[in-house]
Amino acid sequence: MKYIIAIIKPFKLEEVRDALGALGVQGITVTEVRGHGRQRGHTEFYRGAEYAVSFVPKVKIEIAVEASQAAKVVEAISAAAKTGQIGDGKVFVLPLDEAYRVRTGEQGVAAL
Amino acid sequence: MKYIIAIIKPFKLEEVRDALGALGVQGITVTEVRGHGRQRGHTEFYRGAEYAVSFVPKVKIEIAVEASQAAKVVEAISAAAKTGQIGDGKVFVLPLDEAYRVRTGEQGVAAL
Amino acid sequence: MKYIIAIIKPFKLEEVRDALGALGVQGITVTEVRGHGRQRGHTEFYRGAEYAVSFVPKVKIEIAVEASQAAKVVEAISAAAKTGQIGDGKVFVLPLDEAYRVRTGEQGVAAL
Amino acid sequence: MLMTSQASAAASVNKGDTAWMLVATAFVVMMTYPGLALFYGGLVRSKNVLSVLMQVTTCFCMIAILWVLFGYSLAFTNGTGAMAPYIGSFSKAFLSGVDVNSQAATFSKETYLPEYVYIIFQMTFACITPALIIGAFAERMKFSAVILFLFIWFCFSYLPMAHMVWWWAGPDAYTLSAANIANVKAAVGDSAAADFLAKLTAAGTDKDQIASVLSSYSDAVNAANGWLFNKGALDFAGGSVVHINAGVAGLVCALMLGKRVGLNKEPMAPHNLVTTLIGTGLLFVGWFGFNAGSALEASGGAAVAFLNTILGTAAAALAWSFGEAVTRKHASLLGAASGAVAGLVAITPACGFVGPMGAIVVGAAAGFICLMAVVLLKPMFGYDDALDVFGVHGIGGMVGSLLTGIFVSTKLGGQGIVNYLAVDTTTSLADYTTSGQLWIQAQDVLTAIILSGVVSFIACLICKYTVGLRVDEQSEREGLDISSHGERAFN
Amino acid sequence: MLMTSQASAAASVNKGDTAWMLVATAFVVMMTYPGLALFYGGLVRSKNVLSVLMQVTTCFCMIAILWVLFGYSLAFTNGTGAMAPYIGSFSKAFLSGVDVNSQAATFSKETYLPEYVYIIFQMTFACITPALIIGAFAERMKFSAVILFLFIWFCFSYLPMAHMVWWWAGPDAYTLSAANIANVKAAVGDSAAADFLAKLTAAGTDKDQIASVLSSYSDAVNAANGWLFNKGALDFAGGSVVHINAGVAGLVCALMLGKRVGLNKEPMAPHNLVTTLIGTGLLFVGWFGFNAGSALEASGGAAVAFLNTILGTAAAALAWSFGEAVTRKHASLLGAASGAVAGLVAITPACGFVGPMGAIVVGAAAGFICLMAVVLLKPMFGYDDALDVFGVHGIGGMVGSLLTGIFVSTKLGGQGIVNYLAVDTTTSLADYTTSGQLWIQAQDVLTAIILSGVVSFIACLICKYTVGLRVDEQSEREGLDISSHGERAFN
Amino acid sequence: MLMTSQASAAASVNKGDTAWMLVATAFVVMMTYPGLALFYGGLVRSKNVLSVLMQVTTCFCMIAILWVLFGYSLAFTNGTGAMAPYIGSFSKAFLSGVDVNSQAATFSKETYLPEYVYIIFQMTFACITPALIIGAFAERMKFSAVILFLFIWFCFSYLPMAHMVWWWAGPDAYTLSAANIANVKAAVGDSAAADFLAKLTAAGTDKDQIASVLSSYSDAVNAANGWLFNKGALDFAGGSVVHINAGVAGLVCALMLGKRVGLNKEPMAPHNLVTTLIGTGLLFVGWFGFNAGSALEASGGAAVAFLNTILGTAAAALAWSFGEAVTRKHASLLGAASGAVAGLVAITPACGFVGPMGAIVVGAAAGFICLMAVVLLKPMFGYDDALDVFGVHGIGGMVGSLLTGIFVSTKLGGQGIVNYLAVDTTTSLADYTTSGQLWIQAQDVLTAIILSGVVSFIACLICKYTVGLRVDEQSEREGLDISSHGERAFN
Ligand SMILES: Nc1ncnc2c1ncn2[C@@H]1O[C@H](COP(=O)(O)OP(=O)(O)O)[C@@H](O)[C@H]1O
Ligand SMILES: Nc1ncnc2c1ncn2[C@@H]1O[C@H](COP(=O)(O)OP(=O)(O)O)[C@@H](O)[C@H]1O
Ligand SMILES: Nc1ncnc2c1ncn2[C@@H]1O[C@H](COP(=O)(O)OP(=O)(O)O)[C@@H](O)[C@H]1O
Repeated sequence: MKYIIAIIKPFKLEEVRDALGALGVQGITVTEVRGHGRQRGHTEFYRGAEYAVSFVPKVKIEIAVEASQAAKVVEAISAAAKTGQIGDGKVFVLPLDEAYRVRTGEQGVAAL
Repeated sequence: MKYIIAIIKPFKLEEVRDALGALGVQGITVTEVRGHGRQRGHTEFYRGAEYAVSFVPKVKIEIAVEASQAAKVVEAISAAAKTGQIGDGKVFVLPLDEAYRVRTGEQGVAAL
Repeated sequence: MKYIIAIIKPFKLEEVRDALGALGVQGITVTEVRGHGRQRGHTEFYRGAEYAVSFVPKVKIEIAVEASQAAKVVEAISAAAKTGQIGDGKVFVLPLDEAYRVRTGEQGVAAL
Repeated sequence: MLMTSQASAAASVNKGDTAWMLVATAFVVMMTYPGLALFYGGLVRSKNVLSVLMQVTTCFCMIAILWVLFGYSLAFTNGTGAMAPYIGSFSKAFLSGVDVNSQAATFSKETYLPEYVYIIFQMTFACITPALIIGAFAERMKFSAVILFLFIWFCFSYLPMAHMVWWWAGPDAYTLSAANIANVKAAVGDSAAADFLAKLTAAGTDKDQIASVLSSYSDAVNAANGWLFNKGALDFAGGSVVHINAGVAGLVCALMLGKRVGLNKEPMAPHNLVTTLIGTGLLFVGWFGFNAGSALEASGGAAVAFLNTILGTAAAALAWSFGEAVTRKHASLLGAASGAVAGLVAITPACGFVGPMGAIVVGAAAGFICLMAVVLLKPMFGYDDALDVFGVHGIGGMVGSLLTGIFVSTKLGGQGIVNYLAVDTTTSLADYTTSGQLWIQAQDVLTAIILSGVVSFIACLICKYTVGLRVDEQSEREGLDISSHGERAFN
Repeated sequence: MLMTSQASAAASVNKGDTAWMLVATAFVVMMTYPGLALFYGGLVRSKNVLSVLMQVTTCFCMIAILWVLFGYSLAFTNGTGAMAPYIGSFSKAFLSGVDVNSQAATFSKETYLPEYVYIIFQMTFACITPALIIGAFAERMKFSAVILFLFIWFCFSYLPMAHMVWWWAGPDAYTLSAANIANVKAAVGDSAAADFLAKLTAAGTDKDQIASVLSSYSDAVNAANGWLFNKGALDFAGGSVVHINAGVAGLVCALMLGKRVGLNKEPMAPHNLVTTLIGTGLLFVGWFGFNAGSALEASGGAAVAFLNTILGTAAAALAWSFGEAVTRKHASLLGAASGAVAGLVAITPACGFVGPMGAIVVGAAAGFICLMAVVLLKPMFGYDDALDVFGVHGIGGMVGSLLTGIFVSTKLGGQGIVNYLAVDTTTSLADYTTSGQLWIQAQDVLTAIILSGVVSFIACLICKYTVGLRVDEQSEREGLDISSHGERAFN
Repeated sequence: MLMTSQASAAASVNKGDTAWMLVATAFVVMMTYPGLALFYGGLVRSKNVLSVLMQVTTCFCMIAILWVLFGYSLAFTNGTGAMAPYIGSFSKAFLSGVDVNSQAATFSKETYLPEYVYIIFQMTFACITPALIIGAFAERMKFSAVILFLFIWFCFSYLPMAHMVWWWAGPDAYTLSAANIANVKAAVGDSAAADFLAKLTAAGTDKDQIASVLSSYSDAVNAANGWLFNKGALDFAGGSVVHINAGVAGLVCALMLGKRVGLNKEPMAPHNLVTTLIGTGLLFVGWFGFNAGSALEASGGAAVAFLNTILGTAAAALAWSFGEAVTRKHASLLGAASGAVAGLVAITPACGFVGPMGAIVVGAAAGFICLMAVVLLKPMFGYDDALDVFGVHGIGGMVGSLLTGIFVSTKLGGQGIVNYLAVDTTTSLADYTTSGQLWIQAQDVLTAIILSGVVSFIACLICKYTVGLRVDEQSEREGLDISSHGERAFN
């Protein structure tokens, strides 16, 4: 099994979720994060103080999938999240040893 | 070592923490997340606009443990987080290569 | 490739980012989390109710790096995040199978 | 207050009074909305904040309408027969007979307000009182049950209490003379008026006979006054009518509803104390309208009520903070805010009667006692009065009502007691004794406790067996904002 | 209102009136700032909240300055020549000639306010009206375009509307007598004044001739009144001048700007409904100054306007909630708040004219109709009126303006219509018919729609071809707070 | 103001004045609470917001109590001996001798307020001034040190300043006549009063002798006036007493405490600018009570102060925004809000003295100069005045105080200067020169700077060596909400 972590632009979340839904992937966990990368932040000014804010709001998506599905999921995310502009984000694939569903106690692929 | 990621219902956090405490697991990192799965969200209505909100508030717990402890930890979380109703959540176990404690520079199992 | 997860004290974020910048690491994803460990929380009191709050605000940093760079990155984070006092945090290194850049479709190390 | 559409020639409306009372009314609106809504809203968990705001909003709107339909009439007109001391009549239902020239009496002879001013001022009291109860059953009661409960409670607990404590014929009604015929008629009816005047003429210059006529006339006027008003109960701006009344209702609701799911297991800390602070501030400011407005005139009397309101509040906030600092090592903002509200509550019945130093004592006492009530009583009896309506309003109201009976004494710097039931209302009551007045105050307090307790209990039962009292556990966990109102506060 | 620096001897200023109007002015300031700013601010997404607050702030400040430079003069002085019924003159530009002793007429004979009081009271109306429009183009308009648009719209839509509906010579101007010479001169000019007085003297005791002189004098006075005022249009506190005017401007802006990026694709739920509730509450409280202040006196008339404001609001909030409960199963807080504002809008033109029961009907109607407008009209025509300025203020204003024509009738409990254009302004108009008055109200409504529509359209075009209307997509996505103002609300 | 329990027969209290002053008082309460608390609260980091709110709350409560214990008496009674021009006496400590019939003088002859009204109005000034200082030492000072510092500063800097600038005998005191004996006695004492009256009688009709008696009588009355009042310093509502006084205290505290941990390293952006906006709005509205209330009457004079307050604020907000737009490319909301407060501060001493156009100039100047002070001064001298108390209140107060001396001139549209120290207080001062008045204003400013500087320095030292000034670094990092008050704002 694989654990896929994707960092995307916030306003692309709904499209990505729909794309994953189309693939039959239902389980997703979403976190609001801030990202630092090539995309530049902005400058903020509060009375006397000026701050260069280098972090940009992003959304992190986590999805545990069967290893065989991983490529398709990565592709679906990439396609849906793409605007072609800097800051579109990353998709990371990590190995996943085991998965459990709390409610039923199911294990492995059945738990996803 | 293993890196355990669990997604649970927010009101179960205290019980899960107590269960882990009982096992001697002290180190936990907690994030507020939103989840999408079998558990359905709800519909919100703001004047003219109606939104189907498909994400449900969840809590994500991350715990790095000795590989040998992993099973016990998973079990403790599962037991404590269980309500038997849809949306109880998942536990994922990932391989963990290395761990460091910043304060002391300790490494590996000693750092957990 | 490696996926590095570090839990640090919030006010150390800027210093850690600078340290990583100095190493040439640009891509970082940051999440606000709450941690439970040796560092004790505090007690809060709201009218009749007293709560022992055992979670402390922390910042989680995630960085995907080339395997060869991992050690340097861990060291840089450790050095920058250290205050020497309890609660300084942890650095975890996980294996990373694959990485993609959404905008360009680049893959592997090139995508980091 | 006596209302008379045909005020006597001598009656005059001062635009300064009218200006002040218009503003006082707006201030009391601000207390409820947004003041109280925010004070309560900040104290619940974020998933329930809109439900609290919505309950306050709906309560305010519903009561405002009911007030003009029949509420004002039942509270502030003469009742009929044996019920007269307890409730008014429907004679001004739909505000019939009231127009822009109608006048309402104040506490001063020949000083009137436009009746519409008095109607709106009292309306705001009627609106805030039921809204106070919402804090007790917050986070778990069905919205339909909230509406039904508040409707019943308003009709059967608020209106009678207001009538019993505040309704009287007004000072000019006590002047038996042909020139004052309009007021006399309004007070005792047309035929009795003619009768009394005839007797007075017949009495000629015989002092004893005159005294006897005047005394039987006073009795006739008093017959339709509120029961507790006639007893001499002192409640300047609503210690028993508003706060004890609401506080006891809150306690009964908390007991009938049971505890919130997860209480003492999950953290239930206030979701936003800044919101609560905004509410506290607006309550404080609005309360000047509530308390100093209850003087019904722009006068030195209003100013002393205002001053006492500041002092009572300040002393209570400091007392609560001090209590916390001693027992918990920290003085918290929530503590100071709670103390401020406790002080405002306690000074409410007292503000026009006590002196500044008395106000400081009343406030300090309320601060300490309410802190103890909140910290000790709730765990001891195990009820879940979510936002401490009983602990702050119920207990605070009792402290204030009883201490009013003590600190009204001119020996303690108080303003003394005016005998409103006499022909000459400028004299202060000769036979004041602290113990006597305390007993009168206690009767006032007990009446509120019993009436509100019984009405609340029955109203809860009615809700339980009709629309149901509580939402189901799943809805409570999800939060009432989404489950009952389909929206979230923060996005 | 007639302004006369040299008020006649009989004229008197009552400090009670002054006190009330000072407070009413402060209340209307509070409606805009922070009331409206918060009401709107809570409804946008968190990345745009500061931009809304900043637009309201800048609008308020700019208009306040423009008001003393020329706005007040153009709205509230006699104009010249054929334009007189439509716009005033620059005679009081820079408030020249006004000092602390200058007086402004009210609706009652020989009752005046310090002119500075009238200036600040009307200033607050001028400030809030353009600010209302901000809700329509929120989240996407360039800051420079906002400023330019509001500047143009204020000059060419607000000022003429205020003049046409509210400007008249004041009651004392209609008294043709030597004793009242100052007012007569102010109304018709020095030489005409002498002329009319001479004719009156010449008429001797001949009733017909006197009547003819008085009638031609009235005509002369009326010649400089606002066009719609002379028609008898009823707009107590600004149904057409304020709400329809702003609502139509909002609609035009929404159409000209186009939809927000992501509309109907991304969730655009209000970022903080507690903020919106605070705004609603402060709008509600402030509106008492707006509506009851428009009586210009601390009187029973102000009190009935106050009462009607509460009742209209309450009825509308309940109606909207009821509508939602029926159609969506949930009554939401945002619904109740929207209903409350719709009720406030609709009762604005009506509050001094209708009776309490009429106010409840006006409010309930506004609650239902505005709910339908917001839910049905917007999707039907596909414009993106972000915060429903047209749906609530435009439609609500129309409902209120038209229903005022019906419920003003004394048969329906209304206050009846006073004939201000006659010598004796205490008489009510004999020839009132519902259909006749409705037609007058309709003309008032149509005038506002056409004037504001045309001015807004042209103003948008001017902005488009000078500073540009919209920010670029990237800035809109990032949020106007950062892209236009360089700051974030929450850190 | 002269207080006289036994006011002369001619003295009259107008209920319109009373109504206005009651409301003005409530408004000033609202400025502090919740206004200032929110303004400051939104600007700190979220971990310190409750500490700021708690400091403001406790400050308000403590000073309110101190005010009735001795504060009012020390500020607003005649002092004794050589100290008389600098501080009052304890003669009204515990408000002894004041009752609901006591009266306080205004600026108009024979026009009085109930003394309780004057006490509460001035109380609110005393409460807000120390609270302003809190912004300077926010986020790092020990709670116990805050309380101790504010206590000392209130006693030794606020009370003398208020006495020196505002205390005088009132206009009626200058009328030497048997009919006015009560006022004469109150002003110069019983025996001197008899003496002067005897001399006046002795003078008969000899004009020179009369003039000489009157002049020596005036001198006797003036002897107990405040030092700066006698000089003719103009401070309508508290430029030096309130703002410079507080601003300088803030600067001293910032210097004594040192910088916050992490300053210029970690981001310290305001945690919630919407909260700050709410505070700004409530400050703005409340300030009308502060400024227009300082007229002490509901009059055209109050209205012009009100108007000037709006204009000064608007001009300053626009000026600050414009300055930011030019230097930083963005006009920010925080900038506009800061400008608004700077304008409010600067117009405070000026509002009753300048004309509308003068107000715009004063506001615009304050907007620009305070922006520069905040952006340039702080980095230049390196002190950490966390919320710019010195930059906005100190500098803004100086700008306003000095410009008042210029724009009071009738040649610049100002109201001119009244000679209150003469028998006929309706005459304006003949010998006004801009440079002369500027020098008087400068003395006023310098007095505030020196007095507050010295007192603050000593008070800080006392705190340092008793309870300690700062919390430890760990507590500061954790945030004062938890470390000092045991609670968190947001859950
Ligand atoms: N090596 C990395 N490790 C973790 N997160 C990363 C890494 N590189 C980029 N990110 C995340 O992806 C986001 C987008 O990256 P950025 O470099 O701005 O754009 P792009 O991927 O289009 O070049 C960043 O804001 C950050 O959150
Ligand atoms: N494959 C997955 N990858 C990541 N998170 C998941 C996955 N499946 C479920 N989750 C998380 O677990 C939560 C519970 O899952 P859900 O399907 O609603 O209930 P259940 O586990 O009881 O069937 C989801 O809200 C989501 O946060
Ligand atoms: N085993 C673990 N798994 C996940 N997170 C951990 C673990 N141990 C510690 N942490 C995180 O690291 C933070 C610091 O740990 P703590 O034990 O308080 O201090 P220290 O590392 O200095 O001993 C914790 O608050 C928690 O967020």
